[in-house]
Amino acid sequence: GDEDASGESEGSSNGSDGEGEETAETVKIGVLASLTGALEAYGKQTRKGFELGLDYATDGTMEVAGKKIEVVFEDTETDPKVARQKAIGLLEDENVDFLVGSSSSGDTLAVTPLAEEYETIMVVEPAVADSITGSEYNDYIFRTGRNSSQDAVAGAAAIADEGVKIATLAPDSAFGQDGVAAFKEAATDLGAEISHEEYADPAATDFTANIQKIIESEPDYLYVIWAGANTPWNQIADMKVQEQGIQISTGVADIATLPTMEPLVGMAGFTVYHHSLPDNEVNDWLVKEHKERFDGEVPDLFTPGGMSAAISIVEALKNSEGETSADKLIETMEGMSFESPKGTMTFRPEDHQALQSLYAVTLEESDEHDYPIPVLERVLTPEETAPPIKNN
Amino acid sequence: MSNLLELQQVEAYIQQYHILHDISFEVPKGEVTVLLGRNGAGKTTTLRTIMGLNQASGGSIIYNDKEIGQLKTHSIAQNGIGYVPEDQGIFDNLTVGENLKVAMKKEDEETTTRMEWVLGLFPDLQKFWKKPGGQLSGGQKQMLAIARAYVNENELLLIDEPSKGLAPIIVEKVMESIQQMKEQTTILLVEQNFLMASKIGDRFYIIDDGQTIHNGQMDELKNDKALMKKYLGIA
Amino acid sequence: MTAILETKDLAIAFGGHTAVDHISVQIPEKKFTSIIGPNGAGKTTLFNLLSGQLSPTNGQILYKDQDITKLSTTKRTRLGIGRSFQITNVFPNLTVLENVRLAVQSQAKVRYQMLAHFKYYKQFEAKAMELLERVFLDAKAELRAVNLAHGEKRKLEMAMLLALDTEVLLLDEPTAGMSLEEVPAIIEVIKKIKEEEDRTIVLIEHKIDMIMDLSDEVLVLFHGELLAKGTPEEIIENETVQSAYLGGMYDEQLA
Amino acid sequence: MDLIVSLAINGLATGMLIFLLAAGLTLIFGLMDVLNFAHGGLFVWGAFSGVWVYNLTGNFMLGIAAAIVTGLILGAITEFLIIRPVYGNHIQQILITLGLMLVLGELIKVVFGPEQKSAVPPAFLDGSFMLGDIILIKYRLFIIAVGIFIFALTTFILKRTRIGLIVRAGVMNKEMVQSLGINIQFVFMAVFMVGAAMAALSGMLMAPYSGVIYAEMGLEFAILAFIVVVIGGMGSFKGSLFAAILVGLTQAFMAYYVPALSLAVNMLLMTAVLIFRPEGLFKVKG
Amino acid sequence: MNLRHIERSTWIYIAFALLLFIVPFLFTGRSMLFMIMQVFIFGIFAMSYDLLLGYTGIISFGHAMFFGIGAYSAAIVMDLNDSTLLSLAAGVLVAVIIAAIVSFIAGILTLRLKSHFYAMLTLALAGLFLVAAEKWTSLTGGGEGFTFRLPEFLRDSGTMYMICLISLVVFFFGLRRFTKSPLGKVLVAIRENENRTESLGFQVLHYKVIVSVIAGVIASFAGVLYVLSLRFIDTSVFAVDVTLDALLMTIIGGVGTLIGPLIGAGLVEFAHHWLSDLADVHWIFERWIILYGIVYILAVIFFPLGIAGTIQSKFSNRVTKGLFKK
Ligand SMILES: Nc1ncnc2c1ncn2[C@@H]1O[C@H](COP(=O)(O)OP(=O)(O)OP(=O)(O)O)[C@@H](O)[C@H]1O
Ligand SMILES: Nc1ncnc2c1ncn2[C@@H]1O[C@H](COP(=O)(O)OP(=O)(O)OP(=O)(O)O)[C@@H](O)[C@H]1O
Ligand SMILES: [Mg+2]
Ligand SMILES: [Mg+2]
Repeated sequence: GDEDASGESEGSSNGSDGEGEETAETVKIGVLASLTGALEAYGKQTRKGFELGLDYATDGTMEVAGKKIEVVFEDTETDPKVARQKAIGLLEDENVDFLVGSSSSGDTLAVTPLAEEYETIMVVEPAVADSITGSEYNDYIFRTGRNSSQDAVAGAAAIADEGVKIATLAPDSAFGQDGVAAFKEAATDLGAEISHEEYADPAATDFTANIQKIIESEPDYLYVIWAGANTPWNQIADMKVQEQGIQISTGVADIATLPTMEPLVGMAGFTVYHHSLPDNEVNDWLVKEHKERFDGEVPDLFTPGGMSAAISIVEALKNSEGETSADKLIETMEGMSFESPKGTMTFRPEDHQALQSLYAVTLEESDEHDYPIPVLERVLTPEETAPPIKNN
Repeated sequence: MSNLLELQQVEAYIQQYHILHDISFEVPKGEVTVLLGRNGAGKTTTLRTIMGLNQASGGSIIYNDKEIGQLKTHSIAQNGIGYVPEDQGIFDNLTVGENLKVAMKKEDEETTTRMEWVLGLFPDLQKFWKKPGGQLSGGQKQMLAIARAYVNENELLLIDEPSKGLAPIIVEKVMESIQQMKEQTTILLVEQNFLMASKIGDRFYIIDDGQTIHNGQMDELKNDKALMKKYLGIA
Repeated sequence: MTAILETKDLAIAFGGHTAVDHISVQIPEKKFTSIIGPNGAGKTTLFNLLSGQLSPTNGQILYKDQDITKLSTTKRTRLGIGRSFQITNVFPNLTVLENVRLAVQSQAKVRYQMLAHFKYYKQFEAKAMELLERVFLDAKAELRAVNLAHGEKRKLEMAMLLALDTEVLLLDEPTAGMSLEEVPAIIEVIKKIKEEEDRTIVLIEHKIDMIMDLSDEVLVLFHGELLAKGTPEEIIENETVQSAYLGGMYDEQLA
Repeated sequence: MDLIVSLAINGLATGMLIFLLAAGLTLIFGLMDVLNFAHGGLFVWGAFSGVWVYNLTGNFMLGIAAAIVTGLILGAITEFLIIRPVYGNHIQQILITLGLMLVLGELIKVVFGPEQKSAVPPAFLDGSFMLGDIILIKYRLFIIAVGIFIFALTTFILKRTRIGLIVRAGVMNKEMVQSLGINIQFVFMAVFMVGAAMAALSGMLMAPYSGVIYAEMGLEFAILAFIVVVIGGMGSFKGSLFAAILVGLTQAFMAYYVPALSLAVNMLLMTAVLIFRPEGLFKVKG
Repeated sequence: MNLRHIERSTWIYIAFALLLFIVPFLFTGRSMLFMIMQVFIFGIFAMSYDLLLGYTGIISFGHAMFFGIGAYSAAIVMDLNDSTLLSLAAGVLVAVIIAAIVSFIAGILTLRLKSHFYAMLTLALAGLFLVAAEKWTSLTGGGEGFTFRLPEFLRDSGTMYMICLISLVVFFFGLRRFTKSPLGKVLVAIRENENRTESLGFQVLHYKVIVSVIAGVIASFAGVLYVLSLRFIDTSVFAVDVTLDALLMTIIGGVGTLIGPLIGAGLVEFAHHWLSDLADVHWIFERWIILYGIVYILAVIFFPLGIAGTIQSKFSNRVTKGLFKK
């Protein structure tokens, strides 16, 4: 709590446009991420990326348009209740000018209404649910992370073609179903045919029955959308899916999951990021700095996302000349383009979703590691992966 | 010295309650010593304290010339003391046979013979060998509790109200069995059935309010109406 | 003489073992009936059937000519059949007073009242205290029941049964483990209930002197069957009873 | 026909895996009447320590040994510090073991790092072969074999030795067992250690099966094991085995024939059992 | 009613409640307010749980089911209709009715059986509700959940705070009266010895079903408050963790007391908050969950009866001790 105790408990809906004097020189950013719990690894990537991003965008000065930047990280514990509580704390007690976050869609959705209520810009990263910039959209939300539909479009672009038969396997959840729906749309647009949709219990340990059905539908490709603890890869290999002429395709996730994908070597898919893929200065800087600071480690799946979020904020402030009022910022950010480790990103004016490059890859054995790595086939341009607009 | 067990000014608490104040008595080898007293006098607590199920807070418990007050229950039992608790302590979900098997320390010939003897004593147990202990009738449970203490060769047996709930004819059998065993096994008995107590007891101690207040030979007590009236309330 | 409780061909088998074997008896109203028999004869099981803890495999139970075979324990208690348990069965973590008070409450038919505060029911407490005095347990009223000595628990059982104020009292070895001094006092209590309040009492006991002293009629169970029935004197002369149940000790006991 | 056989074999393997998980719980819950919510924690520790050794040495058997040793050690510590004060009190058991579960789950991240770890079957168990038209996955056959072995072993120990009796008696009446000259504390500790070792072993075997292990998997699988123990009738090994296989098979067949319901399989199965056979499939006698 | 007849503890509780009414004017932070609100909500939820566990001796592993029913009912009704007071009232009504029906059915199905069946059946049913929420995406938004709008006057967190506090006070005193009623005494008897209660002439099943329904409805109401305070819902309201939270709060505070669950709720929420804040103090506290787990372990060792229970037993021992010595 600060000194300006003016009974905000009643007047909270007026928002925080009457900030105290000290914010005249500082811009405060509150970052929400899962720093403990199941998504801990993701949350930490976001944090590293965000810190690096600020450094990069301010040339290490941590200042923009004459204002000092201050960052507060909060752990959402992947619990919507905690996320909301922490967000209120950031907005009320810390008087932040920007919110960033968070690692899970649920946490993020619990917070986005607050952004509207407090008239504070929130940069969503890396939560993927379409609804964040879709049905639950509000004007204060900008997303640097890609959404599920973008994944789907990229996934389709990597394999779909005239006359190709594709079966899908996805977890039996909103994430899986929406993902498949989006993929189906994109793939059929490219002339492919979806021969079978299979949904599996994400907590299951045995996928035999599901794989069996897929084999029976005799597709050319099996496209897998998977985000869950138990991976189906071993079983796909054991069931000799590839031997029966069915090619596997999927999104490649973070480095920790690569060893589990050993059985899929040779498959064609896409990825959001792998440090070896983008070819631009920002990424070079990121990889180099990251290695230096973190013991030779390379940036992972969500590190560039954190960085992009930071860069977009600094960029917006530059353009607004330090002005932090939401109206001004929204005006500035809609349609704004900025350079990220993944190339140029652009906040689409309609739904504030950042259009961005994704990468069509093949999974190949590598000499440096004892696990396979994605190798670039081609860059899927922001235009190509632009998802449908869904916020009306 | 021929005292197998000796308690000297034993005190005990249960939680914060001072239950035993001053318990002192001797159990001579080869005899049956009986503890008498009103409900709540502290008889059961005394036996539990000897077994180490309750810690004595003062005084000493000497068994075979060794202090056993500080030992854990299982080592006390391993020293050759058997116990028939007041509430029988039947393992409800184990069968009669299993109840007995748990108790058997060894499986040699001697134990087998003892077992046969015990089953001869209580044919009901043989009959319900496979029945869970919890389903026995009250008296059958009592038999099982006694039988369980009998299957091992013990030097000292602590028996808490064995006759409770038993048909007269069975009480008689129990008495006989105690007499038969007297040779190898010394017995400390708590008994409310005065007829039984007076028939098999050699010595008696009267406990009241956690103290041993009187003792003597059983024969004296049997013939001393005044004494009986005074301590036991029977004419 | 009218029968208040009656069994018709009542039987129950556990697995292969018939614990109560087609028994038909009549328990006369306002009389004192005792049941004796060797251990495992089926006495407690018969009580369990009468009070509804078990349901029979065969036969009927009539209470005041009404068939109660299918009624639950609760219903039977409410009709007027109360019992005490051979193995003590109290509320271990409640105080002695609370134990009895619950029984008083049930008898007073204050069962589903959930809005009034209990303190408006002071009379329950008073009644409970009075009953505890009757069984000489008033000094331990505030002790948790689990901490009672064995004999004291038996007294508590007695008080709870009295609190139910039922017409029929089924007593299962009420004095087992009670000290010599207190047995006569409890017997007095039982006698008083029967005489002053005109109750029907059924008693299971192994203490022959007590049976002789109290009973109007004695039933002998043997291997689940009704072996004999008669006045105490008749029963004690019965040779089968002597050899199968009493053994040699009874005459001394009576002496 | 081939399809049915193939589904059955895979369902069986899943079932065996679940049984291995539940076996330790049955032992601890069924015999000692301890509600051990930290079972999942022991499971995860087994998985991580086993996989760590396995990856380090490349020897799968060494990994298994490491998991078992970890289980024994953790079991001893847990029994001594956590369980001993709360025997006989379910409520306290829940609280204290849940506390331990949090500690164990989080300590994993301190020791092994927060990222998920991957594990592959050892070369000699990797891959699958065809028998006619049926695909047999080697690692699954291995799991089935281990499951049968553990079942036989525990059944033998409990049925043929006095240990089982002593433990069951000790749970019912600890004082009495001590009065019979048995050091029940020691016995309890030993049983708990074995139960923990079983949990750890199943964690280790689980790793190559699902391909990844992660710190949070404990609670999830512990609940599954718990369900199996209940469906099977508490404390019955035969029951647990049967229930586990039932769950495995139902999952496999439902996933194929009624995929819409496959998320709800376990819960439906449990509801059905509770309503129609409330004592569990195999009621422990008594 | 004569004021002198009111117990002293009642005055203490009333004083404390009044204090809580003033708190929002002392604290400026809305996040603190939000947290206290969560303590109230989970306090109500844990009290309803304790009604089962502490008073009647019924363990439930699926209490989250009722919480979730309340939360989803309110959220869905509010989402489908305009955000008015009327639709809120309708939401509460739906929440209460569904919870009552479900708890009644679960009750009659399993409560006639002994001990743990209720626990397992509620676990199973809660699991089924979770799956339903996951799969019925058109209504529930699936696993990702949805946000909704509140009636204007509720958007102010001060109002929301007052509503939670008033609910807490009402439920606390209501349940206190309930547990101290003749019926409440029978519940304790059932916990202690079920079959003896039966042979005293009480129909145990009736009591258990009554208490199951009351607990279910109150838990559902807590769920409504929860979702109103969050303005967002996802399937996590049905998760086992929610039940475990209630369980932990109840046990830590002290089973069989009403103040216990409240203390427990406060302790769990604040311990959680402070310990997780430690992470910012020093990296060594990054693994604060370990400390959090240790709190549970220590709680059992030092407060075996829970905090309220241990204090109470210290107090009552003094009394009986005095009596015992006459
Ligand atoms: N946990 C306890 N708390 C308080 N008092 C207790 C506790 N346990 C036992 N007592 C009291 O200790 C006294 C002695 O009990 P004990 O069981 O030794 O009596 P006893 O002589 O065996 O009586 P009985 O003949 O009825 O079996 C009794 O007054 C009993 O109420
Ligand atoms: N629930 C039960 N399940 C199986 N068998 C039982 C059950 N209850 C009693 N029995 C058996 O029925 C027979 C009669 O038991 P009951 O308890 O009626 O005997 P009792 O006449 O009361 O004996 P006691 O004088 O020893 O109390 C016994 O052999 C007993 O083992
Ligand atoms: Mg005694
Ligand atoms: Mg009997």
